[in-house]
Amino acid sequence: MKKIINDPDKVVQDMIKGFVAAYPNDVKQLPNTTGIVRKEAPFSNKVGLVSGGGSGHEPAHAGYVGQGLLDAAVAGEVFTSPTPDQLIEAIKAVDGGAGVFLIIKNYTGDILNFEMAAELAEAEGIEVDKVVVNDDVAVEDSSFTSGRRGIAGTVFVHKIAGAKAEQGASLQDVKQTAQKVVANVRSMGVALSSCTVPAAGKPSFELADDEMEIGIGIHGEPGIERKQIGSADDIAAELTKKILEDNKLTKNDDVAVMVNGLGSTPEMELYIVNGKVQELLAEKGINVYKTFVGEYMTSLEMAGCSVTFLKLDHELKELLDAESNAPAFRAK
Amino acid sequence: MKKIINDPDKVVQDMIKGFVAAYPNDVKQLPNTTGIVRKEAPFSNKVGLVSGGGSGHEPAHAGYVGQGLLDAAVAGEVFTSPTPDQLIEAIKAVDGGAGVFLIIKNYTGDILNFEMAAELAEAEGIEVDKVVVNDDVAVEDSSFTSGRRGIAGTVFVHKIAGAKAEQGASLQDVKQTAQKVVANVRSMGVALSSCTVPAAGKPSFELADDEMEIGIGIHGEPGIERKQIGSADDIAAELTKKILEDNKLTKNDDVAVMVNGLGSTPEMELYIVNGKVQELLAEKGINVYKTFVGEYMTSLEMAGCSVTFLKLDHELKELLDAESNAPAFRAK
Amino acid sequence: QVLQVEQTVQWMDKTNTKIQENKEYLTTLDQAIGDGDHGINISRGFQEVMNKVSGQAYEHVADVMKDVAMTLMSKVGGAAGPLYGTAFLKLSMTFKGQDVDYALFSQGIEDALNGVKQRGKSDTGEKTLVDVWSAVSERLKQEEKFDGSVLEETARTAMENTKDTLATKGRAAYLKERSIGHLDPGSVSSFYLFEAFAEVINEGE
Amino acid sequence: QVLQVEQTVQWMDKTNTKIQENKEYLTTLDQAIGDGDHGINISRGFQEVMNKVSGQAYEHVADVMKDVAMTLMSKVGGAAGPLYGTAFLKLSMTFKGQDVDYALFSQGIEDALNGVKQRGKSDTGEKTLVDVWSAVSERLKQEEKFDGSVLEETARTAMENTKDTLATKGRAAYLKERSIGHLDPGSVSSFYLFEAFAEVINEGE
Ligand SMILES: Nc1ncnc2c1ncn2[C@@H]1O[C@H](COP(=O)(O)OP(=O)(O)O)[C@@H](O)[C@H]1O
Ligand SMILES: Nc1ncnc2c1ncn2[C@@H]1O[C@H](COP(=O)(O)OP(=O)(O)O)[C@@H](O)[C@H]1O
Ligand SMILES: [Mg+2]
Ligand SMILES: [Mg+2]
Ligand SMILES: [Mg+2]
Ligand SMILES: [Mg+2]
Repeated sequence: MKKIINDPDKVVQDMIKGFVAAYPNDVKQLPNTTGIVRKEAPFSNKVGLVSGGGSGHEPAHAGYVGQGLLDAAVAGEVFTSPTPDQLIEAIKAVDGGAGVFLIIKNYTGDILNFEMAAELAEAEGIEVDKVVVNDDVAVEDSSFTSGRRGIAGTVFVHKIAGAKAEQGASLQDVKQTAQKVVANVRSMGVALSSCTVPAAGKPSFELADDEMEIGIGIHGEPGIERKQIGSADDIAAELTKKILEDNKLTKNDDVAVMVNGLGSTPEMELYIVNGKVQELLAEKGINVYKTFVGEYMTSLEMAGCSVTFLKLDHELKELLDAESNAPAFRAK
Repeated sequence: MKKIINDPDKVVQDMIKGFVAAYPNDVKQLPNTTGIVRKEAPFSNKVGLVSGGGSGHEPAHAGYVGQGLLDAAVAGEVFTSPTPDQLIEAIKAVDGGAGVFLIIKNYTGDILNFEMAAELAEAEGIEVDKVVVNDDVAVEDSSFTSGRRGIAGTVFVHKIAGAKAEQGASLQDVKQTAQKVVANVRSMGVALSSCTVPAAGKPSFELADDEMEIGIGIHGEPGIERKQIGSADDIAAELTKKILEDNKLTKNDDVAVMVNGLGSTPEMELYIVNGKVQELLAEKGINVYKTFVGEYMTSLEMAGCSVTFLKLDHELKELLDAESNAPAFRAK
Repeated sequence: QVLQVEQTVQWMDKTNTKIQENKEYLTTLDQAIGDGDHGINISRGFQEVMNKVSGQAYEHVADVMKDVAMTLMSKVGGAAGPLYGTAFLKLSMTFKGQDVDYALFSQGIEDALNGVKQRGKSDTGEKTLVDVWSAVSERLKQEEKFDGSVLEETARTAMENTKDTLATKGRAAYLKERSIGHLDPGSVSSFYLFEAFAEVINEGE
Repeated sequence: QVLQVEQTVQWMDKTNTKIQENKEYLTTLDQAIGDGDHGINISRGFQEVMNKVSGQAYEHVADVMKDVAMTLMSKVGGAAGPLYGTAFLKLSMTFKGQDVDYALFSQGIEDALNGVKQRGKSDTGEKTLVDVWSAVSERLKQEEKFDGSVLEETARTAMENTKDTLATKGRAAYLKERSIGHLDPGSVSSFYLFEAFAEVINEGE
């Protein structure tokens, strides 16, 4: 394991310290937690937005704390949901009287911990509501299982729910908009190499020199299929096809596209993938309203990428374009 | 070699295609070149800014094309300076009558190709001036050799010269400001693993499992010393010390800090390094005005990071803060 | 036969030892069909449990269980944190203020099982730690007094059976058919818990 | 003894063949003390040179040289592109409109050498391709007629000598003492150029 760290058991703590040190005028650390909160929070009569999850997905989640985005992000240990006692502190810290909205990725751990925190919050008289993001089409959507995973599409939920809340919308309206994003966002990823959880000290899985894992999860959970690594065009085509099949996008639909790097894949390769994705969408007559290429939801040093399409209506476009100012997402 | 590409000999072409496809409203590709230019360029009576260099440093350089930053960036083959015929096209495309300013990193190849392009431009009656960035303190500054390499500090030159030009400053004034940045910016990096040039197909160098290379170049050029990998704190301390020795920063100086990922190092680790860097600066009474943590000047999939300090005066602060809108650098 | 406070602390201590010893093994199991953090999380949690409960003076078994619950809840995270937290919270609630004889222990495990099922929206046979807890609970109801060997045996068999089970809950469910052939990490950590309990009981005889 | 257009094209063709064959070797040399692209760059350049000049009807040697220069300048990039481009541009300028006999060839190489030195702000002994060009130029001035073996020998020795030279220009200069013990990649590609020239001359005899 080659990492620039001090102690595998302290990576989250050290990261949070370095994060706050980078943006001391914009954010603060919640005492005794690994929660990051906007410096001026809570904002009275604004719905407070809280997201979070395991660490190792940077810039998610703290990188999305800022004006027009999240009010707080709570970091768990690497790939491990944060705990209810941490989450409740964040909820309290961003409660400005209009309620608090939780953005949760669909993993058992995240749901359980956020739910328990929500129960604690309600016991303290804070109104709380939530959305569960499940954009990964690699996993079948079934009511008999835990359902689909939440991956890079979560970033669009942050942005759009964040913009809605910033406009002063009610908790109910923020929820409705967030649900609309969830209903319209689909993603899928591919890995070329594994990540290594610092405290585990060894790669989460092994891929042969010519292999890739299609449908990889952002915690290194296995995907749909392991097969010989294809060209960028083939990979782009496979991910695009799978997503379109599921999302049922048709001619003249407007979409936002995200080509997200999982960690060690150079931006050069993300743009190569984007080239093909855009070509395929153009062939289908789907209009790309806006494109995001970069590292938005990573998996430590995993090599690979994910592709996300979000179908947009007028409201979502406006909110996607709205001004925001967080380290990992500045729009104007 | 595991990469998401189509053809090792076409990575730059494919990347440029994907880049333009991502931002079709903001940039255009110069016909038959790998140059990226602001959509509305040239801007009359604004100094045109051109940067560029080998590919493989993404988001540099095309990611810095935008309002308040570069007017054009020309991409060479991987780690290979672009050629004069490409550069001259970019120069012509951004010449709005106030002259064109070139930002060059101090490598023989870059200097020769840019110089030849400048000669061609002057032959066509376009006023051209330039700055050469040489921020890497790993390399001794000697007039008998080619001198110091230009690395991540170049991003600050882009931003600040870009802001100056956007304000309508003259070519002479843009140059003066750019030179001030160059005189005050110092960087140094460390690698934990090599990168692989796509067309070479094998890693540029080998590091043992417990080794790091201090003072690495962004093209994988060897550094000062190869030694056992240290803790994040040790690495941060070593880089900080080397830079401070050279930059002669003292108590109450104001600086901008950049902790730059070289490719595959997770952002988590960059923040861990930043934590220690900030602590060390605080101990010395040096004021950190603004911090940038992320991937700004990479070296394909190299693992490692660099640290940059830029000493700021009033003018540089203002220009660093000025509004900008490029994919890899949005400020407001 | 009444479970003593001292025995309860011993139980946690033995559980912790087993988990620390098998931290890497648990992580390897979770790498195969999950995200590779179970060993790390659960070992961090039980280490904190021991930091909390060892050397403290408790009046009732329920008080130990409560501290265990709160510690796991706030130190483990992921799926295992709330689930183990809930289990111990239920034990503490059922045991509250009382001596823990066989019947009450059996009741406590049943309540814990139900709590976990409810939290996790899961049932027996989904390749989760519920499989081990429900096997143990069933068995406790069939017997009339503590028998370490029987308990250990029951937990072990249930744990081993998760290998051939298709996962429908937890991260392993994403793997569908490919989840077959791998042990469920949470079931293995739960096995250690009951194995430790069996050892405490055997020693007490 | 006058260099023919056909020979000149052959010269480029043979150079290209050698460079294509040794593309990986050149890249490996550049990986050791540079950035690992010399083989890639120079092979791309000479491939384009052949695409350009082969099958074309040229009147003068100088016209071939001009096309070679422009192609290398616009297809190679890096340090080698402008340097080789300059060298061939100088050759073309010196040869312009004339028959290239021994004296003119020798003059052309000297002019090319000076052009490269000026472009690269470099001199003999700095572990760059200047070392090979200057050795060849010196030798040409000493002799009076083309001798393939002598030229090949001269270029080879100069190329091999770069191994023990300390680099003070180009990327290898960053390595300081550590640059010693490695051949300079640009000198090796220049050696192929003169080796190819020597072969053309030998065949012509
Ligand atoms: N819905 C559920 N109900 C009961 N147990 C579950 C459920 N989901 C997961 N588990 C248990 O949790 C274990 C995984 O724990 P852990 O690795 O700590 O959490 P995470 O999956 O969040 O990384 C699984 O092996 C399984 O036994
Ligand atoms: N200043 C210089 N003068 C003459 N030759 C040089 C100079 N700098 C570099 N070279 C030559 O260029 C070669 C490197 O070429 P190449 O790898 O294509 O360029 P780059 O260093 O830009 O990657 C070196 O081996 C050396 O022979
Ligand atoms: Mg986990
Ligand atoms: Mg190069
Ligand atoms: Mg897990
Ligand atoms: Mg080179």
